[in-house]
Amino acid sequence: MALYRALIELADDHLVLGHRLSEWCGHAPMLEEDLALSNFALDLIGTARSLYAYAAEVEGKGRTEDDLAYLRSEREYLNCLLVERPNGDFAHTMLREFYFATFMEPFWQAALASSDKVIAGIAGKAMKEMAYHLRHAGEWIVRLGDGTEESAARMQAAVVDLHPYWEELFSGGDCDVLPDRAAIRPAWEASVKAVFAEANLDWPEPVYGQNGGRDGMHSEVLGRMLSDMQYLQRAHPGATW
Amino acid sequence: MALYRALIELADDHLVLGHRLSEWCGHAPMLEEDLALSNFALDLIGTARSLYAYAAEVEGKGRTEDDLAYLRSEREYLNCLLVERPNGDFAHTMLREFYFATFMEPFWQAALASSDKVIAGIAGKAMKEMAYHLRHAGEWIVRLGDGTEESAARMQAAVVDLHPYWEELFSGGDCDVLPDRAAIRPAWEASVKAVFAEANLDWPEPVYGQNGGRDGMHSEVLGRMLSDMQYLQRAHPGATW
Amino acid sequence: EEFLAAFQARIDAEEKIEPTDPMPQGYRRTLIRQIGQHAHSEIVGMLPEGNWITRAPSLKRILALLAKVQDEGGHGLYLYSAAETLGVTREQMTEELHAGKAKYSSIFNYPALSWADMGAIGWLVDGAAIMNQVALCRCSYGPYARAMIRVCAEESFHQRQGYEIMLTLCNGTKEQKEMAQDALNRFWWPALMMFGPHDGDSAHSEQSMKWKIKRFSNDALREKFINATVPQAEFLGLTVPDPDLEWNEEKGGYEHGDINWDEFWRVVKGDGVMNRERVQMRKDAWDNGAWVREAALAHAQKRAAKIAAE
Amino acid sequence: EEFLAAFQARIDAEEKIEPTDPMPQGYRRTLIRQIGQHAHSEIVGMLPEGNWITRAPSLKRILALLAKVQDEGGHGLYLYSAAETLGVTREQMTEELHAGKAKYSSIFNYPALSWADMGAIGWLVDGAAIMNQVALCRCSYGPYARAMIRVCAEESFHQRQGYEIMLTLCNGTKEQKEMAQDALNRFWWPALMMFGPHDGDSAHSEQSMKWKIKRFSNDALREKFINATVPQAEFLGLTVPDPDLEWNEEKGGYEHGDINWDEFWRVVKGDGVMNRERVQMRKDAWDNGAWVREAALAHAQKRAAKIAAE
Repeated sequence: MALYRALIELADDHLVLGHRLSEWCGHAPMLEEDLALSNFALDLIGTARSLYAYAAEVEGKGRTEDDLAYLRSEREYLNCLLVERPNGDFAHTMLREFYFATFMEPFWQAALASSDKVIAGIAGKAMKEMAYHLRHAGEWIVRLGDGTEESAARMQAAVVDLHPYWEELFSGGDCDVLPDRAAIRPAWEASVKAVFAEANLDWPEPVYGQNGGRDGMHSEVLGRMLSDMQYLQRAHPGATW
Repeated sequence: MALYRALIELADDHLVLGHRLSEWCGHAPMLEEDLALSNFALDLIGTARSLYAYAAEVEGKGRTEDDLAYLRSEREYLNCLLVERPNGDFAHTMLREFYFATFMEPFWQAALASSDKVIAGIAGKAMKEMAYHLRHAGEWIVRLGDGTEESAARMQAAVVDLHPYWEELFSGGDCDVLPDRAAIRPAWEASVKAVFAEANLDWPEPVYGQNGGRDGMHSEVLGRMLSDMQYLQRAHPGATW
Repeated sequence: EEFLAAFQARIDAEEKIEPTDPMPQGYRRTLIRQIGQHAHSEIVGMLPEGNWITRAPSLKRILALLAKVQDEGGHGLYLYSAAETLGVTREQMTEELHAGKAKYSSIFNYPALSWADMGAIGWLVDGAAIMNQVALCRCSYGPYARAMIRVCAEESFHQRQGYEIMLTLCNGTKEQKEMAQDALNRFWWPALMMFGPHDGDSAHSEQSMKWKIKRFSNDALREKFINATVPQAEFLGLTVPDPDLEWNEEKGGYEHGDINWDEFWRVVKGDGVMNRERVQMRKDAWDNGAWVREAALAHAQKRAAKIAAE
Repeated sequence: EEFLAAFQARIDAEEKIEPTDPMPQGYRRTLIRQIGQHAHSEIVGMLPEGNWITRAPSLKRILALLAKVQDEGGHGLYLYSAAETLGVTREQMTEELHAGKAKYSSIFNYPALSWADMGAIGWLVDGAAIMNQVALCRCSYGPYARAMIRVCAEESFHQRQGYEIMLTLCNGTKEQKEMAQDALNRFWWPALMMFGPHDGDSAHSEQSMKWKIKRFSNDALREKFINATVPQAEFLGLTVPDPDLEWNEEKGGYEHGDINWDEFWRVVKGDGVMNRERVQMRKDAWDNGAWVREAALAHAQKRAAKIAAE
């Protein structure tokens, strides 16, 4: 079950983050970003779907991808806390995406070599998507960090607000056929700091890293997200959509 | 079924408005208003409960008050659109309450004389509560309308924003044992305009009155409110809480 | 006079008018208004469906709906670009939308109240839009016609997707089928109104037909839509909410009941259930995003200055 | 010196100290800090439960929860008033809370993740609070003691209500019972931490005991709580998440396992899951309400001026 658990962690990360991004739909600062943010959401939820489908197969109890997404409670969701953070302003959203993609891109890169062919297959597609997210979000970090006084202040505020949440990316269930998450950390820190330097952003002093997501211990925002997302499935048990 | 329907309309008005007010909990401009707003919510949801209980009895199909509140869909909710309007700022919330209470207070007053003893009983309690809501909200209308420049502007903006929604208060199912809603309109307009005069607020030009609530045709905000409210009941069908 | 005649001759010869070609002021104005409205409709049209993305009932449906709404944003982009070839900026058009001066399709002032509306909007609203848009693929203004060709291909995919949602609901539980019927009840008449007033009452129609901005009359397109859609409703096992709907053997098409034009004009003029909220949402998005757009501009300038200095 | 001795004599004689009585600076400061913290705890404590009011699963539960949260607001009011008798304003105390200078009970930095938490918070958190508060009813400072008497009556009602929620869940479906066990698992240790550090590590304890601001030691109250609560958990059929918990026949009470004081201090210092959000929410409410408070003041002044002019 180590593989099942690791797949669920990853799938939940992708679904929750994709859901957050989809909340932007129609509300972005410019039309181009409406398209980019829905693109991000599409990629993430698409990957989540593949991961849930594979998790369901690995579990072997006849559950479907939708059962896993729609019929687990908040306490059964294993996403890290970073991805459930509210959208905040555009700076917060882009930073959250940047942190996530800076982790996932090398993760999938490494997963290409997995002995598990399904995982290698998912990785091939996801890696390219994450490289795009990383580039697009990274460009915004620089633009906003080195834009106007207001945008620099907002970008730096986002950095401070999300500082307790990035460490948890490197935690989670080990399993043979998936890359070691902790091993990615040095490269992650180096990449992030390089972009911060370009963006004139300060890397804050260390703080206590919030975690608990991998044990289903979330903050209060996830429950509301799930009640929204799962409502129809819950209101019509067993229906096909 | 005219009585059942009329009771549901009233119950939905009270529950939805009470739910909106309960969203303020812990977020009011001062502690005293946190208490006042939860008081309003308590009164309204309390009355809703009595009305649902009686509606369930009148219907005679063995449904309970909670079945009526938690297991009807958005399209089955018959509240007027005014009560589902989002809280907006404190001026919007107080004006919505003021409009509602200025209608309900004389309504319950008239219902005291109902030949239906259950209704007369509900009216006796509700009338006093509404008189308090009316007074408290009315005082805020005056305070904000005749306070600072900012508060006057916000209060007037609330008046404009809610202008399409008050007329629907006077619509809804007729039935023998409940007061005629339309008959209350002249007194309502006179009371509201008197308070507006004291508050230096302008009564806007007539606009097309939005309605449809009594036919279950709502705006998009009610669905989200219900998915939040009903989630647990929907997720655990048949459980007792 | 001479110029107008020469222009009309080009139109009559089915030549495409291109951005740098001379054109009458009225032609330009009409197109700017129409393409702008069309672009705004795509953008505002993202909102009712956007309202259900986070509540879509399966992963597959989330993805399909997201992709659809994204396509609408893309259509908005092509269309703003087409309008810009006529000498108006996207910013100007956006401001007119926010000021309530520019219109958009009235259908988006109706609320999306249930999941079935995602079906009905795709099936009926996109279906009606396609009728108009297919005709516009042959519009005399080149950039508009070309934008429409791209749009049409995607729209017909959306329409099938919407119909498939309806089909799934109609094959589902009793509640699901009721949801589907209810959505049809609410969207049928507004969809018919999408074609605009009857030909006799349509303000700009005649000149637009002459200029081949418009190629079919409102009523003709509406009938075509009805004839295509009624059998689809029957296949779903749903009832079209028009007691006067009747097959007319002679003309080989349906006769429909009276359209409530009071409602149509009321909603056009701003008094639909959702008009205020739709415009407010767009305005809020724009205003809340101002600092982002300013930062992007400031950064680009800094960058250009740096490159110039090197 | 003489004054301090005389003051201590009054305390020892169980006389109540009243606002206008002379009192040592340290006594005043300690009380201001403690009553302020206590008031803030009531106010911040509204938030985790407020998070579930709109999702409470029956009308009866909505009403009970609303009433409970309202009571907490009321307690906050009494307590701020009691603190104000010592020469500090509610505004000052509020600003200290928002600046992160004033503390509040750490328990409210844990999230309320399920409906069962509404049970666990009432049962355990209010239960632990009562242990402290009953003792405070005999506190040497009159206004605080009297506020506590009012508070205690309501708190014990809340505690019973919370227990009743747990009981309903434990008699319910398998999922409901799991929800209850999970809530107990998450709130047990934080509830034990509510009594503060072990007696040996408690900074202000000794002087507070002497001044009869505090009447029982942290550990004594904690044990009393455990002894009262463990049988209640057994009655519910739930397992207290402490493998080292053991009945000690000799002392007639339970021995408990080690408390994670690192976690305690971390959360006290601001690094619990919800610290940032709790304070931010209070700050936002305060800031967003500034215009309302200003308007109320401006209106009152206008009114007073009008009356004076008449």
